[in-house]
Amino acid sequence: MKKVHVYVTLKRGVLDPQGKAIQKSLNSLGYEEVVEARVGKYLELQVEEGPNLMGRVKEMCDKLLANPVIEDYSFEVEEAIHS
Amino acid sequence: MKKVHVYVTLKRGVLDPQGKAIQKSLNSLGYEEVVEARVGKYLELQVEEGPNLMGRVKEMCDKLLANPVIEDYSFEVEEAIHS
Amino acid sequence: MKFAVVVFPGSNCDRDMYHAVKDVLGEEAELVWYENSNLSNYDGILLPGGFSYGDYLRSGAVAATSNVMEQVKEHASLGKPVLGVCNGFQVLTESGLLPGALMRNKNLSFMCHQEELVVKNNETIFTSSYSTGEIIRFPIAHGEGNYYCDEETLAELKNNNQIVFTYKNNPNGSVSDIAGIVNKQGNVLGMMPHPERAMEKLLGSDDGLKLFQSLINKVKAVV
Amino acid sequence: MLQTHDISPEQIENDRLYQEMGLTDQEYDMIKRILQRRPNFTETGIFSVMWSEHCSYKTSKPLLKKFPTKAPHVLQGPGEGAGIIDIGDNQAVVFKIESHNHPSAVEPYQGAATGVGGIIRDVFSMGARPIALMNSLRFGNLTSERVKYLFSEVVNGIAGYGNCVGVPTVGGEVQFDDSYEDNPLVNAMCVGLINHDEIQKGIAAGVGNSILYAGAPTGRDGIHGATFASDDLAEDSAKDRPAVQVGDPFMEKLLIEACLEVIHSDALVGMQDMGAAGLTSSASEMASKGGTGVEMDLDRVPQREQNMNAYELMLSESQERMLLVVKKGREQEIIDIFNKYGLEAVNVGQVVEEKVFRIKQHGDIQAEIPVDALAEEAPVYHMPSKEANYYKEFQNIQCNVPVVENHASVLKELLQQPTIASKEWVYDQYDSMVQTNTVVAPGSDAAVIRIKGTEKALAITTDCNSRYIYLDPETGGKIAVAEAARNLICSGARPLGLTDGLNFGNPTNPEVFWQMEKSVEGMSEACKVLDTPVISGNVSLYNQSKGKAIFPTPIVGMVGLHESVNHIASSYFQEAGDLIYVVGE
Ligand SMILES: Nc1ncnc2c1ncn2[C@@H]1O[C@H](COP(=O)(O)OP(=O)(O)O)[C@@H](O)[C@H]1O
Repeated sequence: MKKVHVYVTLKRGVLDPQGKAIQKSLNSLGYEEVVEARVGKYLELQVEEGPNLMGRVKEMCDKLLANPVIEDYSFEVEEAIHS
Repeated sequence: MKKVHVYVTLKRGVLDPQGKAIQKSLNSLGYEEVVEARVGKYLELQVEEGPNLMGRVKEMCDKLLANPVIEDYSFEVEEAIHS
Repeated sequence: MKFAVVVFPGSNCDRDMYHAVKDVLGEEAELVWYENSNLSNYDGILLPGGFSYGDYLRSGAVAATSNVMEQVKEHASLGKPVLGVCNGFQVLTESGLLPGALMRNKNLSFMCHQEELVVKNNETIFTSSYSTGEIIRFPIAHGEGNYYCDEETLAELKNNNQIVFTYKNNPNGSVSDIAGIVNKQGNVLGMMPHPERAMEKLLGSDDGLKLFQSLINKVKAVV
Repeated sequence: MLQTHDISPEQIENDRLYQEMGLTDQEYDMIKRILQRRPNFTETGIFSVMWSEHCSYKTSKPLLKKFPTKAPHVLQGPGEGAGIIDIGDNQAVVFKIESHNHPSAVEPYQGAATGVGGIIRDVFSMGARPIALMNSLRFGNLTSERVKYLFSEVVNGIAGYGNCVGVPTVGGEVQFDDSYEDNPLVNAMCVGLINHDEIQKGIAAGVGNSILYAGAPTGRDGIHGATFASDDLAEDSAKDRPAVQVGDPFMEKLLIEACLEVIHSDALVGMQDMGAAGLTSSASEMASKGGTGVEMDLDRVPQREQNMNAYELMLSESQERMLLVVKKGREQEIIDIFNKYGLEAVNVGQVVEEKVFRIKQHGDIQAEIPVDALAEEAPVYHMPSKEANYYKEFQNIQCNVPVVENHASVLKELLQQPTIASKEWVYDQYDSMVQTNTVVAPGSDAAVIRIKGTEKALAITTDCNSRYIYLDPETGGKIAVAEAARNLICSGARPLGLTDGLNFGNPTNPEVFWQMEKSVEGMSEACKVLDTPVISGNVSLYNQSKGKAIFPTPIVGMVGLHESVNHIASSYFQEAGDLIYVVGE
């Protein structure tokens, strides 16, 4: 069993009102040092081992997990702690 | 300037309907090897350097970025590429 | 004219769409469950609003990967009409039948009320009964209706006259006030506002009648 | 996992562990007498939830008896998932209100969302299609950050759930007062439409019939009984056992469609949702109503987490679950319908003749309790009642009529009060139009929903001015009912009946109990005069904020009938030149 971490973020240039709202809230809570916040998705997948893991995860991202019109993604594979 | 990555995940045991739906849909796309998916939030903060960065980010998580009743969080600090 | 209203798990405006074409307009219509469906015998396909698959991950994303969408693409490629409303629009962009993407409303809230729209293009099979520039009132009800596309795509939409409806007072932050677009061929329309909720004066507006009537007249003229 | 098996019945008695589950010494003794032995850990938990106020109404029952509940047009009064009123042409309207106050104070989004989910299940478990939602909300003043957060997240949660399941939220009310500072009120009401011949009841009839579990698997959600302070009782620390349930509106939407398809099968005998106290209350109540017993095997219950023990499975409040009784041999027909919607449905037990509630796991009997002891024979308390001191004081206050000098500025000040100001920010976030029946959307005195295929429409309102009730519970109670009726009449409808959401402080405080008693008497009186019987309701007690009880808040949710859609009136000025009349005293 492998654990895969997938990070999906909005493309640079795409407005992120949610990030903006979070930045403002942090500022008004007194965390003035936060000059930007961007919000994305974080997915943890438990994947059974098999051939071409990396390639298949990439496919999953392209087909479903990220929308290429507005999003970028990256991922990393980790040995699951309990296998 | 520092870049901080914050990961907010649902606590173990908390129902994750989104994760379940994503797992099912990956399975039905032919990625049967995915046995679990859990969805969380990923935030990228640009933070001006100052004293006690780690402590302050932890506070931001406790106060705003995560709801301790159902969520856990972790974060890491990186040198921003363009500072 | 015979419509298929495709029902995904979580669709919730399916019966409203059915009511609009069947009960209000008296056309033939069927609710078609997304699995094991055969869409080849219908004149028009309606993708209703709602929350297919709970809108988990991204609105419309999971529905866009389902098998029935292959048939919708096939139907569209034959030049037959496809209308996606709200979640249906999101399914159309996610599946690549229409360009762009629908993002969270700029105020981050779901919003539901009547909006005024401008008919930008009355030369489509969906809008021939309106006049260009006509102001109509449709309800909106969405949390992710903020239409986004890059500059290049926008220029293309404009050049090809693909922008069909715009908002008079842009409620959600959409690029160029876009409320609805067609594909290049003009037979696939996606829009966030709900024409099927604007079919009876009793409920506040019947400006949606002309949209379906345009379509029905067109199809009947061909048959 | 809780190591409950290590806790012996002797230990429960000697260490009075039952108290931590909310049972008194007397109640524990009653249980011993009923079982003629000491209850084990699971059984103690089962009794504690069934004898809680939430399930047994042990302190409010004597008061609820005062409500008029019968009328020729009432098809189903209090007692089932929701009440039912005839509206002619073989149609009926089903409705109920429910509170989710305490969960919303902890996790406002999920608390409010699951409140909406629960009340919708109460309605479709009767066989009705949910056609409208309302909500009644109370918060502290909008000056504190915490209150603003609670307010916006509660509204978000209601929107998140209601919009996704596709039931329009057509109205409600919001008021702000310090007495709700730490204890917001979140009451949700659902209205459904049904044909007479489709009415289902939560009943386990027919010895040998199967018990089907349908919907979401069970997790360790909302197991309140397990709040042991002592660490050695738990393997995992408490933080891993979320007391808050998370809702899945997508699953609920599928459940609605599946259950409304299932009711057309004559293989179905009874159906009930698993609400508070989940599997325990649904199964035992169905058996009690059926005059039967049930036997369930927990090994067959779908489980979301590993190593769940009987106590956890029986007390879990996981959402989006239903329990069905199905004719023996015809289970597969029903299972197939759920499967079509991608839902799990599993045979978990059967109806037995012996009136027993028998729970097995891993081949052992984990609980064996006479069914009626759980549902019908729960203790009932007549609490002492004492006229509140403040009431006497207020009676002696001199009336003071304020002198208004600048009417315009006073009006503006009033309109700035959050309680009076426009609630558009709230209701714009709700899909109030899905199902295309909403004739009068939020923003008017009552919402109006037409009934497709007929000339009829339904008007719905929720009302309660808790300040009036605080000042004079009896008169205030009358006013609450009368206001609701007026709101319906203004829209052109004839009031049919109501559901009530009784939200009060700690009933062991005689002054609080007096507030309950008097307001129920006032409401009952008004119900009789107006011929609007109470057909369902909900009780939420122990609502305290900063050690003080909230204002007594018995919310009235009333439904009325328009015989013709041509007789619907909205509360706006329509056209310049129209005349304005003031009617009444
Ligand atoms: N929580 C809510 N959910 C939906 N609609 C609401 C809510 N609160 C208020 N509204 C709507 O806002 C309008 C005004 O509410 P309110 O100020 O309570 O009016 P009134 O005092 O006339 O009862 C009503 O139409 C009501 O249905």
